[in-house]
Amino acid sequence: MLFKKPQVAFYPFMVLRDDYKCIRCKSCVDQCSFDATYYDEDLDMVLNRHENCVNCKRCEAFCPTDAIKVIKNPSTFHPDANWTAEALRDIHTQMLTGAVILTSTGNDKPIRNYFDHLLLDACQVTNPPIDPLREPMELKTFIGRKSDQLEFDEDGISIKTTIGKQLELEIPVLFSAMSYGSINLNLQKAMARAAKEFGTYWNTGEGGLHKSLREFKDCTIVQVASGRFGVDLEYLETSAAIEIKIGQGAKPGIGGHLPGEKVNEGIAETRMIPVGSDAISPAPHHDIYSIEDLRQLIYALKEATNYEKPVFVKIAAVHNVAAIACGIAHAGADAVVIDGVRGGTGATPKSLRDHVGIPIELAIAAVDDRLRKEGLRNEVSLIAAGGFRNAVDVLKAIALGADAVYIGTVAKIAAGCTQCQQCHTGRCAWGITTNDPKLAKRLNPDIVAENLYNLLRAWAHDIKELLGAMGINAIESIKGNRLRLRSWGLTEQENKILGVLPAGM
Amino acid sequence: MEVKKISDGIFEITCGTTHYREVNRKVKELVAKGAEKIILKSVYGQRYIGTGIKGKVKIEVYGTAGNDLGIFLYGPEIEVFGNAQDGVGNTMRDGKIIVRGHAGDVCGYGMRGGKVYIEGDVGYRVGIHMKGYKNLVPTFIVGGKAGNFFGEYMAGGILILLGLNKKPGEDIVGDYCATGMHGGVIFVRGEVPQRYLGKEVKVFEPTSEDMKLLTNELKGFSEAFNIPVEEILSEPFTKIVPVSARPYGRMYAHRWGIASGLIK
Amino acid sequence: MSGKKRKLMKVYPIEENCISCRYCEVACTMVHSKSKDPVKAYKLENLLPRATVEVKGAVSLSLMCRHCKHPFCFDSCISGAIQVDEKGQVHLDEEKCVGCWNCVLVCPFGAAHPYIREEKRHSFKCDLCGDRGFPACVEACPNKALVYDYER
Amino acid sequence: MKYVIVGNSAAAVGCITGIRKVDKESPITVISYETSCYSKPMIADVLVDIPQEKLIYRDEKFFEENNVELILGQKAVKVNTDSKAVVLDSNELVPYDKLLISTGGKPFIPPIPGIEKRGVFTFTELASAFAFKNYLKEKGAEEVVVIGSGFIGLEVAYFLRELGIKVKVVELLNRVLGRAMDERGSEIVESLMREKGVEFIFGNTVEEVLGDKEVSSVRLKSGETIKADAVVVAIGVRPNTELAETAGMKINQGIVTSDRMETSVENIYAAGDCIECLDITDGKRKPIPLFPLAFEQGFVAGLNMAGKRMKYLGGIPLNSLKFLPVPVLNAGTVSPPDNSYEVIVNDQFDKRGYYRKAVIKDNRLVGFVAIGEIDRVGILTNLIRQKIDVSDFKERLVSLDFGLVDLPKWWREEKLKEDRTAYKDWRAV
Amino acid sequence: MGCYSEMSGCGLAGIVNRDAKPISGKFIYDSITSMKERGNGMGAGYAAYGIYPEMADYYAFHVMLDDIDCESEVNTVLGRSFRIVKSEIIPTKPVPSLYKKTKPPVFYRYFVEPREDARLPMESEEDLVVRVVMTINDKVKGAYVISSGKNMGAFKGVGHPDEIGDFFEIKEYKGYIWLAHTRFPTNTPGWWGGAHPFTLLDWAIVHNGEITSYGTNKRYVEMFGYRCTLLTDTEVAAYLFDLLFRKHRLPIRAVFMAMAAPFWKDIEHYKKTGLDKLYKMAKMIRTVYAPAMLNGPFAMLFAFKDGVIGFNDRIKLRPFVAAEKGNTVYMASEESAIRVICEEPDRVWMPKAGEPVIALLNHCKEEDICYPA
Repeated sequence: MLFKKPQVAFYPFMVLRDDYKCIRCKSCVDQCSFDATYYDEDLDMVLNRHENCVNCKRCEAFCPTDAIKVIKNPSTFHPDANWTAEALRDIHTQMLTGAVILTSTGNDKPIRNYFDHLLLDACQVTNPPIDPLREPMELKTFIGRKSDQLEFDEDGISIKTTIGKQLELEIPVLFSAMSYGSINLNLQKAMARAAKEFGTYWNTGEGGLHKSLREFKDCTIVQVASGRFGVDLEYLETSAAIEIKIGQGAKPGIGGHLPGEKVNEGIAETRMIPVGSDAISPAPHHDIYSIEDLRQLIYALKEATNYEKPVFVKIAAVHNVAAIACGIAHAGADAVVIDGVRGGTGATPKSLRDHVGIPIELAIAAVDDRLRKEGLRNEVSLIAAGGFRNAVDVLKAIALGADAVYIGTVAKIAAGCTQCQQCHTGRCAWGITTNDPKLAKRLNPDIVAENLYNLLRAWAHDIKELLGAMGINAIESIKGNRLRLRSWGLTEQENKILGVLPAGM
Repeated sequence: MEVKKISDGIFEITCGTTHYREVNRKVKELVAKGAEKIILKSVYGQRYIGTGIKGKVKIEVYGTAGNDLGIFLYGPEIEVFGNAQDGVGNTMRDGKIIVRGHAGDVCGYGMRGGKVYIEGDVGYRVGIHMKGYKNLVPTFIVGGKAGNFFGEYMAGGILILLGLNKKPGEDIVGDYCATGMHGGVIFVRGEVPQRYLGKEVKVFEPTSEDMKLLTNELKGFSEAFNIPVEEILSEPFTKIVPVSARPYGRMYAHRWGIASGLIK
Repeated sequence: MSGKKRKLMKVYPIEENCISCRYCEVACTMVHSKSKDPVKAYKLENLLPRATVEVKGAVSLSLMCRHCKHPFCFDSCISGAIQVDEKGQVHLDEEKCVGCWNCVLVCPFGAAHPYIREEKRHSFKCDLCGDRGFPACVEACPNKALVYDYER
Repeated sequence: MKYVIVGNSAAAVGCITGIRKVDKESPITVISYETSCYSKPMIADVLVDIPQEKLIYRDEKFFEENNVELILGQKAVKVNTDSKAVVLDSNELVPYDKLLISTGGKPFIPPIPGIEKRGVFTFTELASAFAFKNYLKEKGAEEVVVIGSGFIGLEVAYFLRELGIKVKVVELLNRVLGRAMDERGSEIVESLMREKGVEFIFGNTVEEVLGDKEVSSVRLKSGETIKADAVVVAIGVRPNTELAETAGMKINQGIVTSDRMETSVENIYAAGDCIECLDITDGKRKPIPLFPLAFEQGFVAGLNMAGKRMKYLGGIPLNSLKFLPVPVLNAGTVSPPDNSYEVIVNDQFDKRGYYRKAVIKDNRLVGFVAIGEIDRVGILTNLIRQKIDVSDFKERLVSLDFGLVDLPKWWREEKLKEDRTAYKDWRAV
Repeated sequence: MGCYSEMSGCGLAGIVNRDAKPISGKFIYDSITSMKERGNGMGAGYAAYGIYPEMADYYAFHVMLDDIDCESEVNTVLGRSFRIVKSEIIPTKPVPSLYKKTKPPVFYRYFVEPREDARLPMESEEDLVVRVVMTINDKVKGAYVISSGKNMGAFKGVGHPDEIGDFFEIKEYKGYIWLAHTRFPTNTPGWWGGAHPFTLLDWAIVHNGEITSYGTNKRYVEMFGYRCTLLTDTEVAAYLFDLLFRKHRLPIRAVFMAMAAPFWKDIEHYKKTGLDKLYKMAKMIRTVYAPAMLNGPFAMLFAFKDGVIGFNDRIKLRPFVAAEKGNTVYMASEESAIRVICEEPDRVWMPKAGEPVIALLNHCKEEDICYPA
């Protein structure tokens, strides 16, 4: 630890190496993007700088002889429930730099996960379960503004009512917004391909749409965020839907900075900024300081695209989310996207990630309730995002009242992510949240597209199995069907917010 | 709403208080039919004029143009005979907007191409987050004065403030000018009080190279409002450029950065 | 070398996908070992990989014998250890090789390697995994950076 | 069509291979005074009892498969261009439609008094190698003088040490491998040889071979006399153009050929050590008696003889010392003749046991030396051959991990993806 | 909800004739209706001054009744403190589109005179009125006081400004000050009382934006006995204004300096430039009235019998335009809303952040309309 700040010695992880099994292939040295592994020619040994290790597990995965294990540093600070290692290290970081601590991925604090406290129903005796393997099971979902009733012409068959453009989903799961820049083109490509193949949608995020992805027009949701990166008429037209991003679950209320060193030629071109320049997304849209301004932008987008694209508005689930969602519905959005406190990100101040926002389960329940109370539920689709881990979470979210679910972290994990929380460094060893050409190519879009497709397929089967057990053969019959949910271990107040009965009732 | 054909390719629409959606639909319809010039008369705040149209067409606006004039503009030329409200040239890509009057807040937000010339004053937050890539460079010229947050977050492009109507003792620009600026260039005719400038920028005297650029950019403005370039250039200019393309590089830190020695 | 039409399959590296993990190298060494164990192959049997992973910044690729249509190594082999079969596959008979290193000296891909350890001196190179039927490197590659395909 | 090849070494085999690429039917006749197709660069290995089969370059099966008639043990003495026939020493006539002369080289024997004495040997034929070995055995030789410290000289000296015989190498220059190797390379090789026990006498030469009928000692130019139970003359080979002369073709230092390996006489081609070959590193035509080049020339000649038009675009002088414990390779120009060359050196020999050096002229690699670590130096050879601009990665040329990744991407793509590995793709400059 | 303010975005308009000449409601109607786009049809309202010239001496109570049956209860409460001079149903015209959204309540107006004996010790007349207003709002179920000033009134409800204007027949009224509001509530219980303007005594206030400091401000005014029952930003702003202007008797410029306080940087600048008094005042105000500072985006119009004051938040996050022609001053969210009723104003300007536009009647002060910072 020579020439280093003493606090650096208290590193969180370390690399164990079975030197007998080490064949000096140096794969780990090459794979480590955090400069934690090196080969010493004189010693003919592979050595580690433990303080640099972030537990991304890349070396572990790529050691051909299984000689490496990354472990938590067994040396601890004095065990203290209050002054935890995290608290201490955060102080070290801030006292050494005078800066805000940056981190990434989703909230890692043990905020109650209500999905884990919800249980699904199944049919017994009084009505039959359905076998999804043989019998029809429909997951088709439409996202978009619908009308409350249909008006017929006198002929009794022609319908006079017109409804807004709808997105047709084969599974109520979409790929969440992750911008080109925060992730690389390869993952976007993979998501676009998987989405196209499966019949769902992916989202560009706020970094624009790279020209190579234009072919995926029909399964692309383009995002318009405060930085307006890559936004022009052509971009808006090359889409199935447009999403205005107001906020994000991992960092409600702040914008984003894509550091200049990450802005390479491809990103610069796509975002329409110079190479090497910071790509700063301001906290607000500077043309939206109030709800009527949002309406102004929604209609600007509709005007620009001749009312042909549904416009989504994405917000972070914050305290007053229900009211805001209603306002968004009033403002003319075709879908409201709410992103819960567990939503992921490529970079955010730690304090925001961990302490701002509310869990998505409560937000879904509150928003769905309020929209129904206001008679707006048909006017607007509700997409939930932030912290979905599996098909069961998806189904529970739909039962609580969501129409569909955005998955981002899941897609990343399917692409190899080990949640080491280093996205913001741009050094992602798995080639996901980096645009370093050496690292980015670790993510092969061919492979990942297939993985993502498999994942969607598995989830679809999973949802079908669960629906079948409940005797439901179409996803719409579980939408907002909170009667098929029961909770355990929740307070009365929580049950009330979620609108579910405790198990046994 | 009343539509009149003036001559081949030229139409006149009297808007009154007709909803913008109808006006804009009519405009698009006429453009699709090959209109080259559309004159909008009696405009009372109709929004989004000129959006959703690709290609060269001229739109003249008489009255008060509504919010988001020329949002996402992609080619057309808009000339306003009167004042414009907020959001002129919002997220504009290509084309030209001339306003013969003043304009409101948040004009030129996220603009990435084309030209905007405002004859009079502009409100707050003008030229926020303008950007530029290679030869896609937006130019926003204000003939009058500007409010606070002028050129905030600017990432590229050229923002020019002339203050031609400035009275002695008046400030040409408001506070927090160019805060967070990390690209592009701002030229101000006259001086900007140091206390109004963000700490992310530095002030320079324009070089001869700059003057060439300025003269070139001012040509269009000078033609539009019939003010000789020499007259505009008769006073010295201040050039405002960002200190770094990474204004917030030291705002954030992380453990790995310290451990790796990346953050000193 | 007869003139039958070549219907050769060989391993193509794809630079864009190569992540320099060296799985190809280790897999190669392993399948060419007696023990079929990577650690023993390296440590006890002293074997070396026939594929070479080259890395330079972001660019990396795995290189092995290209089984050229007209191989330099074949021209230069003084012992007749290098032969081309009717499919076009280039074989190096390690027993016959006398270790003159001419093939090492002329191979434009650097795919013929010298083996100089203890008493053994001979060249060696990719044999497309001979009897194994499918190249181990291709099978091991985790990122589809190696493709076993017909000659183009 | 009847093909006749005189000589039975690399060029001949190359020629057979070339012909058979195009013409699978027509008969081929090979005439050689030797009795087998062995590998010339390996004859010194005879001293250390290399197994007989390892010496064989192409066995009988090869000739059978390729439908080649072998006339062995008979020497072609004349070419009758009018009747298009080769005259053997048995006066037999071998008619040809296309003839390849690949008569190789003959050892250069300096005019030294006593050089004809028994016990003086050269090393270009298997027979003489065996004879030398037998002579050593017969005489129970203890000390041998080797004249010349070229590749053959050093190899013989090295193997003699293996046999426990004291060896003194007499060299006119002041270092070993004077013409082929740079100074540092020579130094390394010399130290390796000395480790083995070989003694060197530099700046000196043998003025007279002493002894009755058989060699007993030699007298050096310096006046010194050293004991020698046998003498090996290894100061190079010269093109063997005896047969060619009878055909009346143009000959300079060696047989003059066109790019297609045609001699000045119609239907007669020549290849191998007997010709003048284009050295692509300096653009000059000169005899380069090297095995790989002979094969290539033979191959091109074969193609052209069978009617496929193909150019030979020249060769690079390249050498490999195979007998030393550490491999020593070099190619092209290794000692820059003037200061228009740039030299990049990576000398880690003392520390890590390797030495690399690259010589660059006009941003093109023209030569290199690699000692110790030699893996993948073929890439460098190829840079010389293809004259690729190396200015962007000069410094990398001498590093051990230099590879294709250092080369321009388009080049890699062309060679790897598009599979441009045919003869013309590589040789075309 | 509970402790959160209800958020809304909006459009606003105001007209003052500084000569106190009556202006037809048609103008304000046209002006606010041209900004329909800024609202979502879930709330609109008007406030007018000088509409009851004959009853100018009496407090005019506009009371919204969910049910006509509540009237007697209101009558009783009012009667306890006032002498009711006149009471009538406010005339309305049926507007079919309104009924699609909600069932309009009944509006009553009472012209009343305070009973001397009803006043509590130390209670001013105004305090009495405020107390009664609070009582009705709080205690009488289904009844809400919409306005309670003299010679003024508020008209508001759930609908677009044209619908509400038509409903109350706004065009038929004549006043020298007009305020109008079109509302974009993010969620609305469909309650007519939630619409703006908000009034108290003869204050009327319309507001566009959201006050992010609502919680702080609310708890602050509650310390002084106000009860925030409507949970709107506008309400708290009105109470603040009442507190600072009426109760604490701060000069107008001080009131606005408290509510849209200058930045410390600017305060330091006053000192540097020798404006010592201003420096001290600004510093003291920020120190003492810190909880009165309104944060977040807003534009507001305050009206009272003597004029209208418009102002903006500290960094001008909401649009606000002013114009004058002759002795008439116009203020609105969009310039077009002014142009619709005044084609060629003498002057149109965009006020600076936090800088109030004070348009007082000519007889009030010999001060310029626009207050220079």
